[in-house]
Amino acid sequence: MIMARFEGVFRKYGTVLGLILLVVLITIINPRFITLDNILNIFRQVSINGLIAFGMTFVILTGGIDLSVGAILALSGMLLGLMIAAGVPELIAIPTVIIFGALLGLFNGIFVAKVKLQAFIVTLATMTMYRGITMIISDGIPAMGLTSDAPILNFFSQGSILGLPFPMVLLLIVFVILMILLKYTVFGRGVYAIGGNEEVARLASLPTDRIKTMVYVISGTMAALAGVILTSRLSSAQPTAGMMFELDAIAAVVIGGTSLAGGKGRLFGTLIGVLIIGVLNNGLNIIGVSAFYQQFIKGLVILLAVILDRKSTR
Amino acid sequence: MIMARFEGVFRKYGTVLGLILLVVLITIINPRFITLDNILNIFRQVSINGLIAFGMTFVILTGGIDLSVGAILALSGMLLGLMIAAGVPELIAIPTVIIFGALLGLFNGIFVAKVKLQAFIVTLATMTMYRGITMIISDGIPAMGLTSDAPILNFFSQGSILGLPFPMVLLLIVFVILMILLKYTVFGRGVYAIGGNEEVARLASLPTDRIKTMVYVISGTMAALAGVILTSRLSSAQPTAGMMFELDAIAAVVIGGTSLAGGKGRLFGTLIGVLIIGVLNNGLNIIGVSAFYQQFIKGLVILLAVILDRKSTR
Amino acid sequence: NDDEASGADGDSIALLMADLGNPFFHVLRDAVVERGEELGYEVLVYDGQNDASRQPSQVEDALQKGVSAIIINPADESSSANALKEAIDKGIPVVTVDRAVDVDGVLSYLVTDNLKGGELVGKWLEGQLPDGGKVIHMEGVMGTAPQRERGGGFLSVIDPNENSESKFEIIGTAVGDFSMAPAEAAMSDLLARHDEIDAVFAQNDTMAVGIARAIETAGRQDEGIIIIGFDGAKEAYDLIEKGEMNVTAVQDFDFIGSEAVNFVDEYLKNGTEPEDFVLVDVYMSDSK
Amino acid sequence: MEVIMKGINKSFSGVQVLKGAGIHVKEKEIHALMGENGAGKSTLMKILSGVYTKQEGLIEINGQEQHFHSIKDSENKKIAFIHQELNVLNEMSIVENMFLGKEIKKKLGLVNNKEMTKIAKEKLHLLGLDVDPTILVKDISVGKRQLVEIAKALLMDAELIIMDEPTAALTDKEIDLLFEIIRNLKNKGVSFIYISHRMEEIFHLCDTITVMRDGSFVGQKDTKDTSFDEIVSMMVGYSLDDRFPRVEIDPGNIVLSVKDLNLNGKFKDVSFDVREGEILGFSGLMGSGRTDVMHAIFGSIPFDSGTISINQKKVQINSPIQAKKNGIGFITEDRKNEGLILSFSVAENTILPSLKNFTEKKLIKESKITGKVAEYIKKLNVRTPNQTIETNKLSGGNQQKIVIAKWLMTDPKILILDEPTRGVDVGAKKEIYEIINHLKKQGVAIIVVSSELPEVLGICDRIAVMHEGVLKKIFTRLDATQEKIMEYATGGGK
Ligand SMILES: Nc1ncnc2c1ncn2[C@@H]1O[C@H](COP(=O)(O)OP(=O)(O)OP(=O)(O)O)[C@@H](O)[C@H]1O
Ligand SMILES: Nc1ncnc2c1ncn2[C@@H]1O[C@H](COP(=O)(O)OP(=O)(O)OP(=O)(O)O)[C@@H](O)[C@H]1O
Ligand SMILES: [Mg+2]
Ligand SMILES: [Mg+2]
Repeated sequence: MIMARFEGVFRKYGTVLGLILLVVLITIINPRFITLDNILNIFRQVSINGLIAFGMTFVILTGGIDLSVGAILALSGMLLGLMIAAGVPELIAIPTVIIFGALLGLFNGIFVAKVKLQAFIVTLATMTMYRGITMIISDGIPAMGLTSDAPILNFFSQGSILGLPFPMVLLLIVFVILMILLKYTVFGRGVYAIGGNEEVARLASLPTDRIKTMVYVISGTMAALAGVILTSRLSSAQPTAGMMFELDAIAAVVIGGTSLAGGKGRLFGTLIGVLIIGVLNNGLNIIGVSAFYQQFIKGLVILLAVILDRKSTR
Repeated sequence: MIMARFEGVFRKYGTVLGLILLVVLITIINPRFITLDNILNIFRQVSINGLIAFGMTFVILTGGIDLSVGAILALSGMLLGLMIAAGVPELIAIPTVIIFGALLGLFNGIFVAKVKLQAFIVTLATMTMYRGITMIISDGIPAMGLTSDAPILNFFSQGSILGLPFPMVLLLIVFVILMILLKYTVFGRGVYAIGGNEEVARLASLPTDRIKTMVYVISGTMAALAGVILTSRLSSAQPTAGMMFELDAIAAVVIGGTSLAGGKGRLFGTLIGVLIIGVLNNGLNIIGVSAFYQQFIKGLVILLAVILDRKSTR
Repeated sequence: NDDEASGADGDSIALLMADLGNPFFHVLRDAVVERGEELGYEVLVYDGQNDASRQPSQVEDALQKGVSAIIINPADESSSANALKEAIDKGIPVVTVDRAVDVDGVLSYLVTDNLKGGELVGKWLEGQLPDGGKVIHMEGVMGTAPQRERGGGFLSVIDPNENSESKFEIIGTAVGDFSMAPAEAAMSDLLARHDEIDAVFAQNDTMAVGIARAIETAGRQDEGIIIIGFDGAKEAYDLIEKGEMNVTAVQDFDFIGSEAVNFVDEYLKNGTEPEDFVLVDVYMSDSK
Repeated sequence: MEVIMKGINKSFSGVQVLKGAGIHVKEKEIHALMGENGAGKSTLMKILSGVYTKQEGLIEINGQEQHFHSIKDSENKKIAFIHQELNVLNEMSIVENMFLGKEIKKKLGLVNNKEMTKIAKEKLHLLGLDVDPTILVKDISVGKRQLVEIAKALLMDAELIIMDEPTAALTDKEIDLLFEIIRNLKNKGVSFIYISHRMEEIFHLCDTITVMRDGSFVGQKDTKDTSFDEIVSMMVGYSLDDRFPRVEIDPGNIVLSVKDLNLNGKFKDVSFDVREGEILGFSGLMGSGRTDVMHAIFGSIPFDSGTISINQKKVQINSPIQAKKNGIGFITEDRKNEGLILSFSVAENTILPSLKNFTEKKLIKESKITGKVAEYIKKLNVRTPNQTIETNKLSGGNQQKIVIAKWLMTDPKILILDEPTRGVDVGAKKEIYEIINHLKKQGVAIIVVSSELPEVLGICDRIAVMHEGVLKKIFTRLDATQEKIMEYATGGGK
């Protein structure tokens, strides 16, 4: 009985097992891994990929993909940097760039939902365009030393609430909000339905175009929010920030058991996927694996995690 | 009548129109673009992306994707470099790395076809692994000056046949072979059938697993062949070669009208897609567009090309 | 010192490299590792893979691991500032090499003067071509400090827009991303566009090698196009020896690396504070 | 070919689907296999054709025991299988589809397109289909696609041909031709296993009938020695007295009024009214444009001109969202691609159009859903183990009921049902008619599009007949006969 229930949990959350295994293994090799300090450290580190991956989960659930998230992060981060550097009050600048991120997502969404182009190619193109715009507006020069006169921006990475780092708190709050949005709203059900079969969803009188547009808006918003945290963390806005972040986010979503075909998956899985990648990055550093081997091991663990997930959900 | 036939061609090959427009536009801005020298230069340059994109076309036609091509290129190029540097005769080294590329593709293929994991995540993981292996075997150090004692390797980029650069000749030969494979063999039919509906293909008693594995082998082989050309071209093997090449190849395939959902598309379209990207890269340099604007324009043109293709095939 | 199984909690130094994908930085890494091991330290090497956002995490991870000192080759001036501040607050000595970090309390920083290096290249070129000429500028990864500083220094001398006395003309600028293949491809395009080129400045040697190869492919190696690299990498000297390249602006990474370890060692053993700022000049060289 | 299957057992992930199933097909025989939806007919045939492997039991062909492990194994024994679902690739040409996996090769291993095209043309001609075999399958009608599948089987020189509901998408003319071909082949020694839910067809065509129920063999009868009623009661376990129940009520006011609806190339000047408590039937050949008209009314495809009025007021319907707001429900004909998200559960599918009704302060309440879905499962007598099972695990008839439940939950004033009983067994068909009648009594205006004449005549109050996009005639029930409807449907009449 208990065994069966146990099995049930793992069938449902195959990758939780993977995460536990990974944590145990790393802890055995170097027990310093499991200190409170380090755990908070990991959460602080994963918050950026986490936010992006949450947005990406919505997109992937509809059967789409968003390759432009890294570029949106860079562009909105740079905009934030330029605004702060130009003396715009941070209470204006921060919301502005988050809305700006939403607009960049809207642009993606319109091409996918209304013009009906393939998401992969739309966001590949906008990725290049957004990166180009970042370069143009910044002239390729990073904005530096941003947090010295911007306490709120600084709080985004350095602050803490009840002893927990603010990025971690933010990640968890966003997680809860998005989970409610996904599981308990008409919109969320629509996201799954579109991924399941768009035509069926349309004929069931769901506003499919609007929902499809919205998921890109969410993804863009999350990328911009991640951009704020990164800018805060680095105290600077880098024009080349966020390179390849899209791949880490997609990996987290897929490791978390969401199907790239859409319609099937959960946000909790993505959180686990994000943690697996975060633990892996941190753990390999803590163990002291040499840089070149880290890449190889990372790839291998991703492959194993997905195999594990597949075996358990069969 | 003539108008109608004209229209038919464009409906079938929507992007041909895009390519022509692009060429005309660039030529108007700077007529040096259209010199024989520069045209041969473009063909020499696109041969690398072209070969990879041809292999990618097979993968995408089955509904898969191969993100590891850039990494396979780097790894097989590095292996070639190390072998040549170690004094292995080039007539042994070159075929060896091409077979090696096929094996890396086979590894991808097995995980996709037999273990039945999603192609995106398999090749994302192997991309990381292959890049890690490249770093490990090379210690991150390029192999230099390879062609000085390797005339055959040198011929791969510097040679010419009947006045045409060898990479161009190779590209066209491979194009013809792969086109025959795709259009006139049972295997090629199977590739389309699997992309169209794998279940239907299975019920027609096609060896679907074998075909799916094979397309990754082809993709890996093409990437390795591209790796040989790049190594020859640079006369050196760079451990970080081929970064983001997968995106250029996928873009070429999609611009060429092949659907990422699989089952629909043609190799000729990919060739046009490759040329559009090549002409764009070269043209922007020839016109002298500033680097910051190049990225933006590239993204925009990709978007326009896909819209054009969609409008014409409606 | 609680000696753990990993042994890494003894006297270890974390070396954070910005990008080991760039082989030239291996010189710096090797210098630090070699000197460190001579002095009995374990050196843990981290690779930032050319991504500024990785380094703060690596600093945090190194602190978690309990290293005794940090030598960092920062990806830029500010990204790892917050993380390094934490280290400094914990009393761990931090030495930055090749680039400064905008944080108080750094033990020392040893830096190649990239701006001055760029100017030096410009001046060297003026010396070669007193009557000016047509110049191509191959830039590294846009937005990175070496790209801005080397380019800025170079242009301040050569670009007529910035230096009215310059007799040069910049006929083409392209981005080679500090790596060989894009530099080679962009150079091929520029060769197709320009019949007359007098000199090319590549912001690092890897790109210079690609440029030389593109010139060879175009069959224009006999036009006497001057190729200038930056770094002082082995491959540059090889080409210079063969007469396919002219000169490179050398950064003395051997010196910077071993000196950084010396500073840390002195501080840990005797509490000696070194000079807080060591500026290492670039020099032009055409032979190893 | 003589085939004996005996004591066949098969389970899927622990659920036993076949228990002691079997069939005995003799040489030169057309053998019907009958049973309710989900009885296991298709599964049994998939075992005979090597798609699945059996767990227990015996398969004998011409007296020899067989162990099929793959489709190739059964093909080698000259067994061809035309599956229930259309198995064609829309993006490939007819000839490519026909020869898929069986291409004729030249030397060098290249495919011989010329030869294949020639043969394809011949085989298609046999089926009365004179199209260019090199055109893409997506450019021919669904009925023709079915014929392509049949042509595929003819290619094999099969000695046993299994047909799983081959006529579901064919016109009467095509069906007649098909039957002629089947009889011809039979005379040449080919045996057939024929699965269909159309009782008339079975009695018209088949020599022998095997009935199965709940995965088991129930009995075998010679067609000439049995009756509709006997077979039906063997299938469902009880006798079904009236196949087409009807209720008579006086229709009320005009609810839906369509005037001069046009869509270039699809339909022309279509006008009709539907009243409260009235069932308007739509008859016609496949491809006569009925489905397109319904989609236009529902807003899921745009139309060129014309007006739609509801309760005498002109309305603008540009999307299914507006259609629903105007009280229209639409049960689409293609349950797999338009009706259900097959990977979703019964509950998730059922609530899709009425999601908003389950919210409180914008948040969905799970508890509300469970109760409501249970109510409809009971009301429509849906046979499902629970609400959370994926719909692709249900039989066709029960899937269809879920699609109906989905729209009933929105309380439509106007309900359009497009081929509501396609592929549904006799028992479930009757249940669906009863649901329709119940709605009629509640005053819903109902449109039933159907290609089965007995059904249209059995349940509708008036019958509209379409031909090539034109609404030719609207009969009242008393005027309508099969012959008259066919006359108009094929372009005759005045
Ligand atoms: N692959 C499968 N996995 C699980 N259950 C299955 C599978 N295939 C069929 N079943 C179940 O087996 C039972 C028999 O299905 P089958 O398709 O053989 O019925 P059928 O008699 O052909 O019905 P219909 O007349 O609706 O086509 C059904 O309950 C069905 O849900
Ligand atoms: N899924 C489909 N794909 C392509 N063409 C189709 C499809 N469904 C119908 N058609 C074609 O569209 C035309 C109009 O068909 P429509 O469905 O409106 O007619 P219908 O009278 O309802 O016939 P059916 O019962 O076949 O749907 C016909 O030529 C039909 O064959
Ligand atoms: Mg069936
Ligand atoms: Mg219809």
